[in-house]
Amino acid sequence: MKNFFATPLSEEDFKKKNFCFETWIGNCFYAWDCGVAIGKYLEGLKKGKIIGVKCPKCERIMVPPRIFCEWCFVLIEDFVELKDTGRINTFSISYISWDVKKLEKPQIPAVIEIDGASPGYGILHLISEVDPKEVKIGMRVKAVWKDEKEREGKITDIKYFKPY
Amino acid sequence: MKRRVCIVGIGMTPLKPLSEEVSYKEMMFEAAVKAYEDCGINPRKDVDTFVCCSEDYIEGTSIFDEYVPDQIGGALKQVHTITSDGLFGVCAAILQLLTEEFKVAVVEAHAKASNILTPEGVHMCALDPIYTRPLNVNPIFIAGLEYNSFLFNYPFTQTDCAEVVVKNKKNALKNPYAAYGANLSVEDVLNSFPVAYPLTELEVSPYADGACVIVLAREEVAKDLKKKPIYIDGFSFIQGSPNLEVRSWEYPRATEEAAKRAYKMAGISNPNKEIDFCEIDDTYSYKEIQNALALNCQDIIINPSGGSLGMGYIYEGTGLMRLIMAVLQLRGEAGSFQIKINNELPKKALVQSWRGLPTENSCVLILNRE
Amino acid sequence: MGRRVAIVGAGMTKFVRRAKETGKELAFYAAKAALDSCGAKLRDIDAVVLGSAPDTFDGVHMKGEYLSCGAGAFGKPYLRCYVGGGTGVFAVAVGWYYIASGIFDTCLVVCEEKMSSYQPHPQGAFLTIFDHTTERPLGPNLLWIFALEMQRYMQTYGIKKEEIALVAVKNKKNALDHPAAQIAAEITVEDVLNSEVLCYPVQRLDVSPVSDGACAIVMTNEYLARRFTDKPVWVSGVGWCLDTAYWTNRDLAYPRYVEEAARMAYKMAGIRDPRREIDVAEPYDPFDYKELHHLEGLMLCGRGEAPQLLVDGKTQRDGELPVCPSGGLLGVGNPIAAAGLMKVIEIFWQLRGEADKRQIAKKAKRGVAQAWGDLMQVGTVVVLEI
Amino acid sequence: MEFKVNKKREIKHHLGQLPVESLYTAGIAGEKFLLGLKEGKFLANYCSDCDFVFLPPKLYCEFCFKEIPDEDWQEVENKGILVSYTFVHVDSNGNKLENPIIVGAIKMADTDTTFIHKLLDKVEDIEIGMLVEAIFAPKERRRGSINDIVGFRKVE
Repeated sequence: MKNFFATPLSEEDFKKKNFCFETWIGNCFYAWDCGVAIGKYLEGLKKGKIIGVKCPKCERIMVPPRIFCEWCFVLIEDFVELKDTGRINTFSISYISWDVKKLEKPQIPAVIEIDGASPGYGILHLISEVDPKEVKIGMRVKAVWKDEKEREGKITDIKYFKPY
Repeated sequence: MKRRVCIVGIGMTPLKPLSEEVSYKEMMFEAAVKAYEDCGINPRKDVDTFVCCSEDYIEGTSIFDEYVPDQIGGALKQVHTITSDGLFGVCAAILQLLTEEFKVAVVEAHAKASNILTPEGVHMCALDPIYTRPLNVNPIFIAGLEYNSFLFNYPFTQTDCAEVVVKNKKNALKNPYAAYGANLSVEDVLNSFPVAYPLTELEVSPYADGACVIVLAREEVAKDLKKKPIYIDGFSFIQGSPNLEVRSWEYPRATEEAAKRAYKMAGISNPNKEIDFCEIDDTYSYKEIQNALALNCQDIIINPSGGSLGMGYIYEGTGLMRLIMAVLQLRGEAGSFQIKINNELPKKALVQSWRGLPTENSCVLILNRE
Repeated sequence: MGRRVAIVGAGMTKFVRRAKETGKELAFYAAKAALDSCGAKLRDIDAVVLGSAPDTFDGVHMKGEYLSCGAGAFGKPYLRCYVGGGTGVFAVAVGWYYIASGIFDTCLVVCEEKMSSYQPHPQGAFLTIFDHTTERPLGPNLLWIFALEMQRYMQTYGIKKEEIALVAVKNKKNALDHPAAQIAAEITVEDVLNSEVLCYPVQRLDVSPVSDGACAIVMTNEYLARRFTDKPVWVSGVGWCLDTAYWTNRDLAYPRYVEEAARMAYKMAGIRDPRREIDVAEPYDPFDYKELHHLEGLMLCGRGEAPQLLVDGKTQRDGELPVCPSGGLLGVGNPIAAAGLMKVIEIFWQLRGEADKRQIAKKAKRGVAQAWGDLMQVGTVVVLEI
Repeated sequence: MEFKVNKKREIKHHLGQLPVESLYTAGIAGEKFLLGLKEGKFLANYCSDCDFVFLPPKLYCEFCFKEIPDEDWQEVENKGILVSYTFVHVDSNGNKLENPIIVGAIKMADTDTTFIHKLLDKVEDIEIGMLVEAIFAPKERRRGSINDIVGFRKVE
């Protein structure tokens, strides 16, 4: 004889809070050290450049940068400047935000293979200035940068990529 | 244990209060490279399984195990996380090696404690959300209650506990991997800020950054590697209760149970005579005395490395750092802080760790040079 | 091959959207049900394994410690293992190494997840699975990565949305026969295609729900197994594999990490030709296309061929290779780690002929359960046989 | 190993948080207990197999996994012995406190557990072994929470 316990509460119950409960808002803040590789990457973004690295052994050119090749397990010291153009590897059209709120205007996240990096090496970013229906895998795109004065060394220094 | 497992490689970064020159990945990479060089293996070819020890809230990343494989040579290989102190991770690796499906295992643990801007806020989230957290008291109160109960029920004084701090910080002065070596007096300790009476500020292990990686192998593989293997004669890990109302306040009963089992496995009946030194948990001053009592090893050298009071507390890496320090001693590689027993290198060591507040658990390893 | 390891008992809670029980109480219900199912007492258990996914769901830091008493770990050796969504199946691998090591004779494996604690919506917890510096500032939603992977999969092999929707139809229907199911339903392909587009090509009915629940199993060595049951189910292979964290550097069209994990498990189980030697499969299906993707990774069909198996009805309960006879995550629910273990339990019940209305038509001797997790990165596989 | 790469950088950190907002149900046993507190009562329960009384009560005995039946719930007296205490001089954000928060571990009458709560007495009056009782919040302010108890005070 199998038993399957659990006492379901409805959305209504949760709204009315007709049960004993406690709430808590976590106070969890961090300042993550960027280190060598991501530090260089962010510095590059501030200057309007996308920086990658080249493995001395397999010669793969990778982005985002890292100081090790995960396949050869060797130290990487060779930072290379990549282009700010690329092609769409895959994309989506998102109608909800990260916390599941409806978006007025859909976002188009995509993996963009960066020109100058080895084939298949891409980064996550957004596509804009395009009708969502027109977006295709393989489409060529170019970074749209924030004004130099507004750039602060973050991934958002690239506003988005747009077809060109 | 009939089949034997050994520690064949160690790698670590010196502990520091800050480590802003490198990211956590780069810190892990440095420790991993050192460990693989130490035993002369290539992780891409020679390692069969990897265990990483980390907790999401400490990293500030959910499902943190995503971010561990690349920098330790584990990409597209057998990697998993044990959310516990590194010493528990070592137990997970030993169990895997004993199945005979694996020959070489790697265990990693690290901390970027300096990256947590709100360590208390993070720690609060570990308290029971219904019975304890709503009281909104800093979790250090649990240490205060334990300490006070210990002093009340056992023949030790606060001065005895302060002496632990003096000893460990002094030992740490000789240890190049330690971040918090100091020459203090008992009065300095007793007169420091009273965090949670009777516990004072200097009796709490200060946070540090650092990464530790160790390589374990089955005996038959270990023989062919670069360094003399250190054998694991016994191991045990025991969970107590997460509920404060059921917790044992005055005595670390999980340590006693873990020790009992590890001694049995290692065939040790009189630890004070048979073990040469130990590296044990000293997150708080009184913990070292409590744990030594429960381990029944009060008469031997305790924490020659300086413990976490002297070296720094690196969250899940703390126990793994204790183990690495013990391996250095057994190999005779401890240099400026090397201990000798009757002019000879120590032969047997005990390592023990605890996961910190509010948990009740313990892990014990018995190491043997022969 | 080392020592043989058996599963002798299993139990689970009902999967619900919001449970009144605490996480500990859910874990207890499942653990107790597993012990009762084979007449075991807690004192018969040597060691305990807990599987649970992100701490932010339950909202408790060091959640493994918090849940330990509900998993029956007091005074016992206890570890919490963690490989994201792959945890549920991986916990069985930890149970396997506990026992195959020869150190422990019996163990209890418990998986729990209480997602409803996270406010206002559990999906928000997934923001923080992305890289804090290079990705999180873009405000990613969990569905992004699935949508990106689904798009890549569809494009590479020319797969149609209609074919993928059939998975949701099959699994939600299968779940009608599962007494613990949260969102079992009789739906059509049109219902899926007409449901709200969340993150193109992912639509509402392509997605499994958020859930609270727990599952547990009892494992023993081969000598003790028959003390607890007449029908032990053997864990003949376990496998796991974690791919690189740089997910934007990988081709998402094929889950090579699942293949690596499967190869490890098959090798251990002595399986050479999985298509012929496996009778029933429970691949991980948090999204409908994932079932197909994982069937390919498990090498139960060629790359891009899984949709045809489905269209031909071969993966129905009366088909050649029944897939997700339980109803999967899409139908039974998805309390992350518990959902993975639910799949192992389903294979356990199927092999013992105890799946009641869900019992598959063919006589099954060997089955495989698989889970997946992290940033489309980890594969965990368990092969069971009777 | 040495890094030859230039470590001098202008960008050192990336700031962020783990946004976690949670709503925790008190659970099956917890709700019963907290509703008891709301009435000013301490409800405990008893595992007859382990001969152990839990306060707060549990759905199950964590030592033997017996599901504790309703008939083994009982009210216990609002009276207990202080088994340990501490004066906490830092708040939950790590800031120093001028007036410490006093926390006690209290063994309530006829229970085998230590109940954790704040103590309301003066620092100098507190000693291990003293008899204490819970002071409840005014009835209208109670909502079924551990904070329905304001704290514990020495019984004269």
